[in-house]
Parts: sequence; structure tokens; C-alpha cells
Amino acid sequence: MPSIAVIRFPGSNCDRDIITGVASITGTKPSAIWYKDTDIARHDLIILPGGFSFGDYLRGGAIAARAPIMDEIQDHVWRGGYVLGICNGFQILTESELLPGALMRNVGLKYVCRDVVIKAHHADDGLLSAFKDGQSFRMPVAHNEGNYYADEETLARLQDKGQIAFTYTAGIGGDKHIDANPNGAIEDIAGIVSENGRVLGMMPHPERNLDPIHGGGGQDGRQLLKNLIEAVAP
Amino acid sequence: MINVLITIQFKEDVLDPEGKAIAASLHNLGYSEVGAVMTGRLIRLTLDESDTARAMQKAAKMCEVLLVNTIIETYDITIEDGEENSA
Amino acid sequence: MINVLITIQFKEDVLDPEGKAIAASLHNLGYSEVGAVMTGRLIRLTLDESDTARAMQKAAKMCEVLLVNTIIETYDITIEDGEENSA
Amino acid sequence: MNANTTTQEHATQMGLNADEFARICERLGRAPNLTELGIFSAMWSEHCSYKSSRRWLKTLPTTGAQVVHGPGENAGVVDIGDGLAAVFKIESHNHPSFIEPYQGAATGVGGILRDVFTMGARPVALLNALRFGAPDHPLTRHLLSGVAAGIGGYGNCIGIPTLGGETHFDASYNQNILVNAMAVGLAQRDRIFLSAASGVGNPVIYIGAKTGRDGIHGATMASAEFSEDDQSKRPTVQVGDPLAGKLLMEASLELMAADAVLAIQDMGAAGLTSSAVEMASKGGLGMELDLSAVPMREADMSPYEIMLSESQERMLVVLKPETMETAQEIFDKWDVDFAPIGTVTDTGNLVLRFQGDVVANLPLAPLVEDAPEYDRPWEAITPPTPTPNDALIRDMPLSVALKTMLSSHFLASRRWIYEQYDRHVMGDTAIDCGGDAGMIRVHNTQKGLAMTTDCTQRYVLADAELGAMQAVAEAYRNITATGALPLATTNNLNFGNPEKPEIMGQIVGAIKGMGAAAEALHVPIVSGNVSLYNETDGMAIAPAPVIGMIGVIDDIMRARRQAITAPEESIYVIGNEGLGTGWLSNSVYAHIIAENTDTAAPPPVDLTAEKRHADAIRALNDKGLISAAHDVGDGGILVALAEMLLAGNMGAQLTLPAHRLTHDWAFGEDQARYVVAVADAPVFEAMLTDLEVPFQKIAMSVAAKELKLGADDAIALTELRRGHEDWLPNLMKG
Ligand SMILES: Nc1ncnc2c1ncn2[C@@H]1O[C@H](COP(=O)(O)OP(=O)(O)O)[C@@H](O)[C@H]1O
Ligand SMILES: [Mg+2]
Repeated sequence: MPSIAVIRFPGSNCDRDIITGVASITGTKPSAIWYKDTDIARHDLIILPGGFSFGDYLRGGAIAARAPIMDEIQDHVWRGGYVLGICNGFQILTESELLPGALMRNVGLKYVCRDVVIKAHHADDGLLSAFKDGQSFRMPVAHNEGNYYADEETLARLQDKGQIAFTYTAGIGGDKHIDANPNGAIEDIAGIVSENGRVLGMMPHPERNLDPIHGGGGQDGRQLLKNLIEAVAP
Repeated sequence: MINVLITIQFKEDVLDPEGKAIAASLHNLGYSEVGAVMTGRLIRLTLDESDTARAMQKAAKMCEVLLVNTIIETYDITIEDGEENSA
Repeated sequence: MINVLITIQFKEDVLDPEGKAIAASLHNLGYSEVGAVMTGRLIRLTLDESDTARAMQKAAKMCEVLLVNTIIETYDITIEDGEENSA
Repeated sequence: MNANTTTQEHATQMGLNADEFARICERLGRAPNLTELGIFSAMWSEHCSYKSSRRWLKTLPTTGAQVVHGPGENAGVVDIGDGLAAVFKIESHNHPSFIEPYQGAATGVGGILRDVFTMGARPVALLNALRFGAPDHPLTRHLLSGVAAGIGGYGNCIGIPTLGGETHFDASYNQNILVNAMAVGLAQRDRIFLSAASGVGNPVIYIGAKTGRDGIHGATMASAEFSEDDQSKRPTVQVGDPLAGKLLMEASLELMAADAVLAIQDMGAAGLTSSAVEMASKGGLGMELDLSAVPMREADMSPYEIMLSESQERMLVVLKPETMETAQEIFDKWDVDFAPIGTVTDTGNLVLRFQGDVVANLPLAPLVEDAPEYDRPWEAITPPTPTPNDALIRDMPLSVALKTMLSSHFLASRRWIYEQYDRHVMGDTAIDCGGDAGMIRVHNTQKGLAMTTDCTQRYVLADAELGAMQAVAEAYRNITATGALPLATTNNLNFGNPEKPEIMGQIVGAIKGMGAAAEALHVPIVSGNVSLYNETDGMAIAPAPVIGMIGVIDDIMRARRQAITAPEESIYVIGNEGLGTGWLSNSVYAHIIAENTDTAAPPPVDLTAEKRHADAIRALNDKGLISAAHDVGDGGILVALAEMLLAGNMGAQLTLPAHRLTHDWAFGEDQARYVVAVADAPVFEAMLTDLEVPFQKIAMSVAAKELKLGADDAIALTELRRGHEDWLPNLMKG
């Protein structure tokens, strides 16, 4: 099993959730690392959890992205380590330019918490390697700023290099009366990976749909996390 | 066409947690010379109007009616050529 | 002590849904003379610094490092006595 | 000491009448100075002293084997087994939310969370109860969007799921909206922290955000009637800082876990004043504070302002002296201010120093014990007569009436609101908004904790005693429908001006009805809040004694939702119509379809039947016989059934004989009833027959996405859904 650590910033609030979720899959609790501690060297996968790091003041993830621990994470990436950012973690990854583009305010100008269905894209290496093309997952999103934006050139590059990891797909709800895309993200983008496939950011919360008690009924989040963990240590 | 710039800030006694967070972050980044930080919003409008005084008046009305939360915020209106009016 | 005003706006080709929503509300309220509406943020800092040129430089650095997401935003810095610099 | 003594004129400005001021002077043997008068006015305000309601609140049932701490603490504490306790309370932020809906609602959430974590509990869920004016009133959209965003803004950021609530519209709230927020927390039963100070000489520590001029005199404002043109009383609006709230919460819980805390109290209404006075007086001791040591956000604050500020995210703690260093480390880690500001004394006085001078010296006893208590004159309610069913038009096809009702402001989906709330954070959500009650798993256990808020104010307006009883009964059913056992109650009494005998009559009636129901249903009232003077220019709100309730289920896998998700299940009503045909008087049907808005008699409540039917539901569910359950409330049986079908996207065919399919039957709001879906009908029926509980099979679920009401009446689910889901988004679009 890969060694996994979860970074906690002041205002992170899905740290316990992802720790519990991962532990229920691997049988081992990921380490929790307080952002003021900077020793992350011995871990394979670093997870930046959801929440409101530093209150999301200024812009979601902006202040956390400038914390010293992000230099360590940068080094970890250069060393070939893996990083997963969920929701606020994704915002931190774009703010720190570990991933291209930006997460802007939802077009609806409101916080949105509801289920979405996302479709995965396969890549031969990196975190997407265990996904099948078109494999779909249902799970909740919950965010104010999930509206992914990239300029044309960046977008073309993302498409070209297969960096679009997840896209929102198909309406949901009783008779699919709820839009597929919850936030106006360009090209329905729900998650992207870095060019080397090792840094993944996504808005939906797999840790919120992996237990039999969870409302969606399914456990798609469990499968999604399993795929990621498998990719880190096949 | 008149371009109007409206800047909106918190009233003096109102807590500005965002300003506080930004100040702390700038200090952490080594900018110890930063003192108080205050945040606000700005709104830029074009008005199909030729008279600056009237544009000013209308903008003030829009601020009161919609754009500004006058319970906690104050605003300034600038006609883009430079005139200014405080509220 | 130097007072610095930073105004931050979306780049031109970045969608500003809030601006659009405000324009629609103003039209609903009968302000048909309102054309484009753009929203932005402002940040006011005091700097413990005596030289305006240096203050300007430092503020620009802070914008690049933290205050502005240059992928989607542009900024202007004004030293409160009136000097201005565009980026 | 400062010689600026006060006069009646000052007292009047602060909301104290001549009797009250005279009593203060008498007990002090002198006139108070301005700071002291401010402290008295806050402590003796309606908000802090409950002077109009206290006498009646004492009559409520507050005990039971499950009760660990009843009213009088920051929140109620209930034993949920296995050494664990649930800690919960509801609180209003009505006036501030009308002035500034976003911040008012946000700080309301922050405030109720502090009440819960002050007791050593980790908050695990939030709920709310909201009342807005008529949907087409010019302020409604602005207030609703601000309040919903504010509740989400705080709750989402601090990372606690919002799992339920209720939203009603009524013109009586046009100028006085209601924003009640409830928080639920979990603690070790033997690790509850209280506020009574102890240990003479022990340090008193201020923790949390800095003090500014926010909300000075908020408590007195919450105790005064509004006048539309009176802006002068409006204090600086409090702004919530959920990040500061989160850090304060984590630091406080860590401090308590480190065994450093002797007493702890949040600074809520009346800020430092009420927290210091309460801690010292509950401990039977005294306290001396140096106000110069209080962390301040603004320059030149006076002692008066420091004592009365309602800045958010602050607490007062009495620490074990030997733990100062540990405490300091914890607060450094979380970047939270930590300032020793005084000591516990044995003088029985509150002594305040500022820049070296004593600026106030008040005996605590008069502040607390001598707070006025009024036996206000009240007019007993005369229960109105019911509108006979025959006086109501009943000729529309059932399907059309159903669709109209489901897309009315009474029953339309509240999704637009609750999609703005994070409902899944903390990872233990089993049932979120949109069902009867919310439910979380008690972390690391198999136990479920169910929770709800309820009140049907049009019933209360018609008959306060019956209406309040019904509110308790409905909350009880909502918990029961999930399979959980209701445990205890909190309440928020929202009323107009108690100095009017008819309003006082509503208050007295509601307390009686609520008490009787809580007693009969074994759900003691362990906490609560009173919000009076919800009036503008003499117009009082429709009274809303909002009930918050929690319940527990031992095996969360047995929790039931309202969605019918399988075809060919039998659908039953449990319980029967009170008058044999269905109670339409003052129902949603009467208001929306028959356009009869009389404040006519609401349905009667039979507490014995409520209890018996609920016990039956639990017994059936424990045997695994129920696959979906929903209580029958607003709109009656057909609305309940439609909601279950919409939730599961499943059709149904009514199986009752045509002559039984009346409007009275379909839309009557008789109490003590549930609609359930059942896979094994014979066993189910046999068991109910044994239990002597009335039941009736009404329908079968079918895969076709349609509700078939009879030979020539049917409606597609999409059509029902459209109006139901679109009403609120359309309203908010304007
Ligand atoms: N303000 C709100 N916040 C969260 N959930 C809400 C709110 N208003 C209504 N709801 C949800 O909408 C559903 C319907 O509410 P209500 O009509 O009061 O239900 P019931 O009649 O079963 O008590 C409930 O699940 C409730 O939790
Ligand atoms: Mg309800």
C-alpha cells in the first residue's frame, strides 16, 4: 500500500473525512500533517483536502497556496510524487500553479451542494491509469468556486495532452431535471491532471459517497479512490 | 456614454475578516511593512447619459437601491474623467 | 506611511457573471441607460515606507505574488495622492 | 470610581423603565454609573432575563432518565447511550437578520455553534427554521437570498453539515422575519463542561477574536419593538468570521481535551457582560477583570463599549492555573488570541478596572436574582370553530389540486435554499435535507442521530395551545418516520409584544400545549430560546413556537427515508381520519384551493394516538417491514404520497374504491398518521392488527412514472415535479 498523507490547513474541513475514507479502503489511516510541519518526504501520495483553507479569503485556496509547505509539495512533485487535491485542494493546486487554469466563482453566484455525475478519462500513466474511458461516477460537489477556467491556448493543450480527467455528464435527479454542470466550468471540466499525470485536482468529493450510509446509495467514491490508490502503487 | 466607477468599502467599525487574513498572509510572505489592509468591491458601469452631474446622481441612486449594502458599506463614485463624490 | 489602493478586475475575455447579473437587476429596476457592468475587487494597504516609487514596486510585487490571480485578473495600483500604474 | 452617575433618562434610553431603574438604585444604594447601567440594562433585558416568559417556562417538563442537563446551561444535554451525549439548542437571530440578512443569519449560526462547543461537544449538524413575508413582498427575495447565503456562508466554511430546517412564507413576517438556528453536538457523557467559575484566584482568560464596536446593545435591541423609521437604535452590525469561529472551536475543544478548563462560557448576547456575570454568579463567587487587557480591534474603546460589544467568536474561560503554558501552546498553534484578563474572587461582586481605575463595582446578586420577572396580564385563547368541509369548494380533479398545492408557497420544494448548504461534510450524513428529519451517524459507531425543526404557524395563530402541541407532535413524527426514537426537545418561542394581553395569551397557550405534548410523548424540553417583540408598528407576527427535536436509532442501517424506490410495494396509511372524512379546516387545501384563509380551527391532536402509532412504526421498522416512511402533515395523505414518489422517482396506482377518493380524504390534515411502503404486506398487516393500530392500504407502487388516482385521473411525475421544483427558483429569479 502506498504511504498517504493529508495536509491540514487552518480552515480545512474535509481532512477527517478523506482520512476515514481512505482508511476504509486501505486499512491504514493516512497521516495528518499540520501545515506548519513541513516533513512530507516519506509519502507517495499527498492529499490536499476540501474545506475553506484560511477562510477562502481573497480567493479560494489563494492563501494556502503561498504557505511554505507548498514548496515542499512542489519538491515532492519534482521527485515524482503524487498529489490529489479535492475541492479546496484543487483550488490550492491551481493557485499554486501546480495545475493550470483557475477556479472561478460558480456562474450561479451561489454555493452549490448536490450530486453530479462525472465521466473519467483514461491515461496510460499517472493517476488516471486505472480508470476506463467513460467510466462514470456519481457523488456530491459542494463549493462556491468550482467554475474551471483556462484560456484557449491552455485549454487546447489540456485536450491535446489528455489532461482533462473528469467531466460533468448527464443531468441527474428524478427525471434528469438538474443540469449536469453545476458551476459553469468550461467544457464541463470537473477535474484535470498535470502533464505528467501525477497531480490531480477535482471538484467532486469522492469521500462523501463511499459508505453504505451515504445518501446517494452508491459507493462510487470508493471505486474512484481505489482507482487512484491503485495507480499510485499498482 | 459616461463611464462610472463605484468603489465600495466597509464602514469603519465593521469587521473586515478578509482584510485581516490578507494582512496576515502578506506578513507571512515577508512584507512586514504592511499595516492595515482593507478590502472592498468595485463596480464599473457605462451609462447612456451625457450630463456628468446627472450620471453621478443616477449612480448614487443605484448604489442606494441595489449596489451597496449601506448598513455596512460606504461608497465613492468617480466619473472616469476624475470627478469624485463621497457618501 | 503610504496608502496604496489596488483595484483588481477580470481580464477582458473572462466572463463576469456577477456584472451581468447586476446589469440585469438594474434594467429590471428601470435603469435602461445602464450598459456594460463590470465587477472587481479593491484592496487598500498602508505601507510603512516613505518612497512612493518603492511603495509602488512593492505593491506590484504583492499583487503578482498573492493579491491577484493573473490568469484571470488585471490590476491597477494607485498611491493615494494620485499616481497610477497599469499592469 | 468614575462619577458620571446616571439618571432615569439614561435608563429609559437603555430600555429600563422607572420601576426597574429605582430597583437598581435601591439595591446598589446609589445610582449606577454609565458602564454599570449598561450592564444592568443588558442583564435585565428581555433577551437575557426572560422577564416576561420565565414564570411560564418553569412549568415545562424538563426531566427524564435521558436528560443530563436541562435548561439553564448553554445547551441541553441528553444521554444517547454508550457513554455518549448529544448536546443541542436552538436560538433566534431575527432582528439582526432583518437588518442585514447575510451577516445576521451567519452570526446566528456562529452563535448557536458556540453554545454547543462551549459544553465540550463537537458540533455535528445544523438546522434552521425560517419565516419570510409574502412571496411577492418587495423585501422577501432580498431577505431570503441573504439569509440562505448567510447560513451556508458560516456553516459551510466552519465545516458542519446543515441537515434540515423549514421555511414558511406569511405576510405577518413582512417586516419581521424569523431566523432560528439549531446546532447539535456530540460529547462524552462524563466530559461536559459548564460555566460556573470555581477556585478563588484562578485566572480568567479571554480567547478568540478581538473586541470591536459590533452589535453594542444587541441584547436590548432584540428586546424592543421595531419601528420602521427608527434607525437610531441600530447598532453596528456584527460580521461573522467563520474561519475565526473554526479556529476558536478547534482550539477550545483541544483545550478541554487537555483537561485545562474549569469553566467556560461563550460571549453571546451582551458579550463580556453576560459571560462574566453568569460564570461568577453560577459559581457563587466574584470576578475581577482588567478591561485594558481585553484584545481590542479598535482604538479608544470605552469600558462601556468593551462590556457590551457583541463581537463574534469569543469565549471566556477559567483555567486551571498550572495549565497556562499548555493552553498558550494550543492557542499559538491555532493562531487564536489568548489573554488573561482577570481572576476569580470570593467577593460576590463584579469589579472592572480600566487603565488602573475601578470603573464598575457591582454585586452580582441583584444583577441575576433581582432581574425583574413579570406576571404579565394575558388573555386566554378562545379556540376558533372549524370551517366545515362542506363550506369549502371541492370539485377540482384530485390531480389538479395536488399539482397546484405542491407548487404553492406552502409545499414547493426548498431545494433552492438547501443546495446552498454543505450537507455532507464530516462524512457521516445518512439523511440530508428534503426528508422528514436529517440523520447523521455518530462517528465511529453504528448509531444514528435524527433531528428536525417544525412549527405550523397558521395552526398556532388560530389556537396557540393546540398549534404548539401539534408542532411537538409533528417533530415527533418526523423523527419517528426515520425509524429513530425521539429523545428530547428544544424550542424557540417567537412572538410579538408580550405587553399586549392577547400576545401574552398566545405565549401562555403555546407553552401549555408544548409542555403537555412533550410530557405525553416523553421528549422533555432541555433547552430553548425566547424571541419577543417581533412586531413592527403594532403588527405582530403569526406566533411561531418552533420545535427542535432529536432522536436516536441504534443501527443506522435501519434508518428509513421517504423515497419509494421499488415497484410493486404496498402503500399504507397508518392512523385514521379524526372525523372519519378528513380535516380540511385551516389546511393547505383550504388556503390554496378553496381560497379560504380563515384562522379556523386546526386539526385536533391526540397525543395517545401519536405515541401508539409512532411505537408501531418503530416496531414494524425494527422487524424490517418498512421500506419507506413519511409522516402526513401539511397537505394530507396525497401530498405525502406524492413527495415519496417524487423522491424515489417511482409511480403509483391508488387502490381505494372510487367513492373513497374524496378531497377530504386526500388533503385532510389529520394528525398521528404516516404513509409507508411495504414489501411484505401480509406480515405487516398482521402485526398492525395485533398492535390495534388503524391502517389502510391505499396504493401500489408501479414502475411507470405516473400517479394514477382513479379510472380517469392521472398525472405524470414530471408534471408534478416541474411545478414543485420550479416555484422557488422562479420566485428568486424575479
Ligand atoms: N431552511 C431550510 N433549510 C434546510 N432544509 C430545509 C429548509 N426549509 C425546508 N427544508 C427541508 O425541506 C423539507 C420539507 O420541509 P417541511 O415542509 O417543513 O417538511 P415536513 O413537513 O416533513 O416537516 C424538509 O426536509 C426540510 O429539511
Ligand atoms: Mg417541517
